[in-house]
Amino acid sequence: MDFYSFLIQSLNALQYGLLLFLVASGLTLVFGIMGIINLAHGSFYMIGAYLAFALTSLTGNFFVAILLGIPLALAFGAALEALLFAHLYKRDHLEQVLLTYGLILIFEEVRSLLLGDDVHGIPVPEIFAASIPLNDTLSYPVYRLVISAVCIVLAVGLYWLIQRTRLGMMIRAGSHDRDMVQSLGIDINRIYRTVFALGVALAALAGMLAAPISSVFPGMGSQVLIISFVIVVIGGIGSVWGALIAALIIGFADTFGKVLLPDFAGLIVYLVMAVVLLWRPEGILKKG
Amino acid sequence: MSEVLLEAKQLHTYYGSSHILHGVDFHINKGEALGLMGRNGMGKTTLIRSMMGLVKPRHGEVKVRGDAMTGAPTHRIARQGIAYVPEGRGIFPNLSVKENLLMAARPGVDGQRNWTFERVLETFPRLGERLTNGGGQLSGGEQQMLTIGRALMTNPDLMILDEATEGLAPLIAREIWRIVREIGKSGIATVIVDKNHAAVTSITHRSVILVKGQVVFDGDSEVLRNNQALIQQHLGV
Amino acid sequence: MNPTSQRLILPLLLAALLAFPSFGSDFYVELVAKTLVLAIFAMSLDLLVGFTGLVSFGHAAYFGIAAYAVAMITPKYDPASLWLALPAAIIAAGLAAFVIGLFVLRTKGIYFIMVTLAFAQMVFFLFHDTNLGGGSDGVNINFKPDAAIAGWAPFDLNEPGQLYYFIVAALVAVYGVLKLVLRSPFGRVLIGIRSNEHRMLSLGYATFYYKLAAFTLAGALAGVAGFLYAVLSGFVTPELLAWHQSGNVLLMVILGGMGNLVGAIAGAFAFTAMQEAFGAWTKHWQLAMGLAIVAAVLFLPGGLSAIPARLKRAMTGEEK
Amino acid sequence: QDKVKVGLMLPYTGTYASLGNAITNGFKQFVSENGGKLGGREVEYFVVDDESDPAKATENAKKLVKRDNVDVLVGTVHSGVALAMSKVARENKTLMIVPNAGADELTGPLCDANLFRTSFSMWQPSYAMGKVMAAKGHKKVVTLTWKYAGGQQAVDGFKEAFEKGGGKVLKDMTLPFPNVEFQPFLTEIASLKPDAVYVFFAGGGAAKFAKDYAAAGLKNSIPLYASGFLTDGTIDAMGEASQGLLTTLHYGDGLDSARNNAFRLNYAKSYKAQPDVYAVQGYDAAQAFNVGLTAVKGDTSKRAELIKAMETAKIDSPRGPFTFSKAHNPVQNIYLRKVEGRENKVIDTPEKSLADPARGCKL
Amino acid sequence: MSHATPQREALLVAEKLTRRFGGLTANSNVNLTLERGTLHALLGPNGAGKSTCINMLSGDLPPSEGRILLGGKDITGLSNHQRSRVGIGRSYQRTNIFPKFSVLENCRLAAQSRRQQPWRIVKDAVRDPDTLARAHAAIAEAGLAGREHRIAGQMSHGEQRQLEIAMVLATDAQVLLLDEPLAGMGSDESAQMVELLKRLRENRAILLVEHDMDAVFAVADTITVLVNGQVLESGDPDTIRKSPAVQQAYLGHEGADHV
Ligand SMILES: Nc1ncnc2c1ncn2[C@@H]1O[C@H](COP(=O)(O)OP(=O)(O)OP(=O)(O)O)[C@@H](O)[C@H]1O
Ligand SMILES: Nc1ncnc2c1ncn2[C@@H]1O[C@H](COP(=O)(O)OP(=O)(O)OP(=O)(O)O)[C@@H](O)[C@H]1O
Ligand SMILES: [Mg+2]
Ligand SMILES: [Mg+2]
Repeated sequence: MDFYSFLIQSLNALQYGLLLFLVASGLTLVFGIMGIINLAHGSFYMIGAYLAFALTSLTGNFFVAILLGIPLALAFGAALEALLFAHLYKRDHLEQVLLTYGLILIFEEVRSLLLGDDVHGIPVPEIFAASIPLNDTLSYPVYRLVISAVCIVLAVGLYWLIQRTRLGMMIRAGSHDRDMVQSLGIDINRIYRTVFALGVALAALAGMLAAPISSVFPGMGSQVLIISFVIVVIGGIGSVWGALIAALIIGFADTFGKVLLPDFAGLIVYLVMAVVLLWRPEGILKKG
Repeated sequence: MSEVLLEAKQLHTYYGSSHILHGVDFHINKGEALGLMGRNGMGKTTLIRSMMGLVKPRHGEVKVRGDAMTGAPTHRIARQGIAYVPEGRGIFPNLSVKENLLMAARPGVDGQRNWTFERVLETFPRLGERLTNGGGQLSGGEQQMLTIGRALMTNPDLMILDEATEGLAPLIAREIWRIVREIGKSGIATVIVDKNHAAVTSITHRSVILVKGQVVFDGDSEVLRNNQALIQQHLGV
Repeated sequence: MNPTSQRLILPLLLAALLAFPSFGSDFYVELVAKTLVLAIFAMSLDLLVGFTGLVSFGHAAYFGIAAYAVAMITPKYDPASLWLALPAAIIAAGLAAFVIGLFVLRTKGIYFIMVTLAFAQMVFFLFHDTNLGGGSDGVNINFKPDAAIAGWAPFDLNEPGQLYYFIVAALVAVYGVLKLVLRSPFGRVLIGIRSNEHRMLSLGYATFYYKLAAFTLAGALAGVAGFLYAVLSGFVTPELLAWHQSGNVLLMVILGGMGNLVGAIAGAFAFTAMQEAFGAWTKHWQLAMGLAIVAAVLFLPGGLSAIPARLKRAMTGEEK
Repeated sequence: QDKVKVGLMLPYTGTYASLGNAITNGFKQFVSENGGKLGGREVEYFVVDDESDPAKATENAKKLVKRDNVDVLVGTVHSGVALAMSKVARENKTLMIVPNAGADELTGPLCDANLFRTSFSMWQPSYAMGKVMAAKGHKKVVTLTWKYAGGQQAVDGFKEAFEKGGGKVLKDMTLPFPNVEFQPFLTEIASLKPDAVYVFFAGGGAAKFAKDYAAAGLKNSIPLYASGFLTDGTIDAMGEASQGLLTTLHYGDGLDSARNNAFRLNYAKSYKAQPDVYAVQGYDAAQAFNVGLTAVKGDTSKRAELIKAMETAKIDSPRGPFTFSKAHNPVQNIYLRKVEGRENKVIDTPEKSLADPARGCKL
Repeated sequence: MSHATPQREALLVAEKLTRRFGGLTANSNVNLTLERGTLHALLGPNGAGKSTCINMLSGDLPPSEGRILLGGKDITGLSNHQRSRVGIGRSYQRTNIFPKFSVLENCRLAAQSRRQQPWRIVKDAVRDPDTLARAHAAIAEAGLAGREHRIAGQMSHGEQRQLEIAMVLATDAQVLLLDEPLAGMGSDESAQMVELLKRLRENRAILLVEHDMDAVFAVADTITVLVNGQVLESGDPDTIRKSPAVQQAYLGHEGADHV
């Protein structure tokens, strides 16, 4: 690999890593902080993408679709929490696994009933449709850069929310001892509802933003599910920076794995995870 | 002065099928210091948890400032100016000392902000030295200070201290008693559960003794302190 | 379930299983056989999840490795000997669990869940992306293993009826082994580890070795299931080791109620029954199944095995 | 006479759900055009969702074969599932018709008297594409596909013809199925600077690939060719990126024949949707079975005659008439199509009546 | 307070134990000798490093420096379960039990750890008379007789503290490291516990961390006072009680009563 293509591949890896972080960001909240093992996270991503598709076809404008989609996703998340998850906090964590597995099935089928099983696309919004030429044959889509920028903003925002705000402290406290938080006069239920809704909205937002480049198709949720978990765990559960670093590591491992060791490309991500966790059994950055 | 802050009437509480509280009547007035005593397993903690809404009593009534709040969510009860320092501490190990304190900060019911972060650190200088440590990394006694400090951050009108001096060095324990007394003087009511009867009876106005989920004594602490037979019988010394 | 009612119900269930082939059609006999295989698989996982507190999200790896062992040991145009293939499959699975266990048991909690997943995925891709076992298309096992010992065949696995009873026998054997293990001092230690591993350490138990032994045993028992599955279906694909498979068996265990062997069996039955019933009923069976699962979680805390206790409570009129 | 039992084992959930539905629709359309009957008998359907999961394939197939005792097993989309199904069918001597799965083996080493395919073999469209690209004068080509049997076979077929035509493959690239992060490969392509690129992708991944290819600026500098699945059912999702793409397949939307026009009209009426190649394959599965069944007057016990009739039949498909090869794979035209608007317009027929070589088949 | 002992054999010796947590030195150069037949109390303000010291002796924490000898043998490298097997038992300051098990099972597991036979999987664990007897004895000694079948997690705080002690007893350790065993216990139970400690020390070496001074002065043969991780003073109870340094750092002024 010559230096120039190495450089471009690194750029690809960086960008892919950031995209993965975008998908995993909602999971950092819901799984990493609240401790809910949410297998339906991928479905929220899928729902976001389909929302973007449905709303874009309805309104004709991608940005309007996002502006409408976010409150919808928030409301959806809050409703789910109130109806289902709120009843499970005191139960064994594994029962959440069962619940969210059921939800995956429901969401996929409902999607199929409402919107069919076709593959759809959303055009990249006009103003970001350009590409930046890199060499004589290759150019780099501006929209991908926009997504990267959003990722970085999100990472900073999440870090700030979790580590620097009182809300973040309450969430973390609640994941450890709900009764105690309540005894301090804090309505943990409302906080959890908010945070869960936020997590759903983040996943959906990731789906919406990714829709123009990844297209919208059945099963897109399950593709990102496992990798999101991998990222949150490698990074160290509860750590936003950890997740970001992990996403970048996976981005690089995957990108260069595909090019250099195509026969083992599928294995590499998991090899990386195993190695990282054996080296640091609590992830790259521990809690905190 | 004799406005009732927190009141329980004929409380019956069960854990599953075991009947723990058998019709307990209990109240605490504004500004009052009250000792709640009894041997291990007599139901002191259960009474407190029932009043805080952490367990649902099967019969009976809980009133806060005269309003019925039986079975109300804990945070609503706490928001009426009641701070609870549970036995076994309940610090958040995944939060730093500073975060443990800050997350609880809240003005009191009347909007008073007597207890600030700075004042808590003044009261417990040891905590100031360990601000960035995780709560789980503190020594046992430091954790105890942290929970008390955290409760004070909510600027309560009533502090419930369940075994607050457990694991504290004599000097610090004395310091805690001093603070409790001071808290009392500043108008905050206190319910104190502690095995050190001498200390409890000497700083409280009133004492309540529970035996097997029933109130067997409710009266002046002075009286109790001077009645060694009663202490012997119900608390065993 | 309390011990006395179990003592009553279990023989009844076993009798029902034994009698079933006389009533059910071929197809259902085979379906029940498959479910029993999954039940063995689920019980082996329950040893880890329900009793030792080790939530493995990669248990399908050992199931699949055993299945592949059968496929590889079976010559293309001849049957393999049962007495070679069965131990080989169990040992392959147990050995894989032992080696993987050496690594994964260094982590805890959610990290453990994910590292077991990682190793299982590696095994999956090993079979999926290389030509080790026919790649992504899988391999056919053209002949079921031959039970003959020196020319004398006690039974014939090609006979669906006999294969069925062979599987029932395996189920009983695995159940028996697990029961023995769980009531032995060794089993008590596992249960203690689930409750409070740190205290077990300070009481003087080298918990790592206990966990490793449990992990290996669970892998080997999953190997029994994998072996039976391969024999029953005659077709082995990498999908057998995919994370969905690990997920499904975990769901069976949770649905049945963790830490209860009969629960694991019930979970396997409930899971296949739902798939069958809803699949036959509507094209949108996954919707029905999803709703059923959500309802089960909300209204059946503790899973299926908690039902008897709940019934009893309801009858004696006691509230929680 | 009893109803004839048709077992449909197709994906109704998951990534391939829309394909399964289209095949089902096509099949049922023929039956209703035929007066609701096949071979003069009423039809009863037995439907199983195979979820495109090979691990469940054997059991699902047994459900239809053993539980429901179907007279014909129709399925499926996923090649791995179809291979497992064919094993069950062979063991139980059940007639089976494959309405999509293109795995070469089905009409190669695993061919069987009872097994017919009304779709294609992987080899067919890709072989034709190899010829087309060689003819266009491309000398150096890079291939890219998912690493699974289907993709591999497509690339092999392509190479066979392309190298025969004097071309050279610079590099074969694969990525794990169903991974859709193509960026590193696009970079690799840009640095290799081939004359053209040949790919095999389908479904959601196909749409994303075409979009990424265009967005990377490669579409204008290095022409992209593919097997027709790239642009079947995905044109909408690709948007602008689809325009002008050249693919080869045994069907094209704009195939202008009376037969096809009638078929499309009917389909649109019944299902309020445009038919695609999958619908055609399902339709032809019903047609082929009808031919056999009619020949024996609905008496399925005369299996040998039924098969004989199918083997010698000329199926009047919307794609143009085809016959079955010795190995029971369609001998059919392969069209070169170009995406224009929302259609795969047929612009040429590079292979007329192309038969799969059926390597390894002993029929 | 001193009492006659047949042999004063040094069982556990800690030499220059040091433990650092980042910038904090929780123990520095702590020397301790635990003799069979004596009870050695370790006192100090909160955060002085007493639990840290116990953690190093029990193997829960590796020391940064220093070594630990048991009966003359260096055991610094042994992990916590290995130390338990060679006869060092400990209780925890924060209750550390099996909350879902019965009191009996808690103690039975502790007793079983002395006779681990993991390979004998056909044996029924609860039918081992030896182990059972030891468990019952420990329960009785800790004052929990009659409550064998209570679920540990459903007992009151004080009862759980008693169970904590019962479990150490069931392991039949030669060296007992007790981290605030009296905390949370009522006066009755405390008094019983003091009696128990007196009995236990007959043929064992005990290290006791405790803030209950009445109890400490009632049973301790030797006292070491730790402040900021360093040994401030060490000696017999009378010397310690009278030491101005100790009074200032830890005890406060005697006679200030309890308040
Ligand atoms: N979660 C629970 N489930 C079942 N029983 C419980 C539970 N918690 C406490 N109990 C029982 O209720 C009784 C009263 O317990 P409680 O904790 O109120 O006692 P206490 O007076 O606070 O004792 P202590 O001084 O030891 O803290 C005890 O017998 C105890 O075993
Ligand atoms: N894991 C840790 N990481 C960082 N600091 C720690 C850790 N464990 C203990 N410390 C600190 O070391 C000091 C000594 O703690 P230790 O628990 O030994 O005190 P102690 O003497 O037992 O006090 P107490 O009487 O309050 O239980 C404390 O300041 C504590 O905050
Ligand atoms: Mg209590
Ligand atoms: Mg301590």
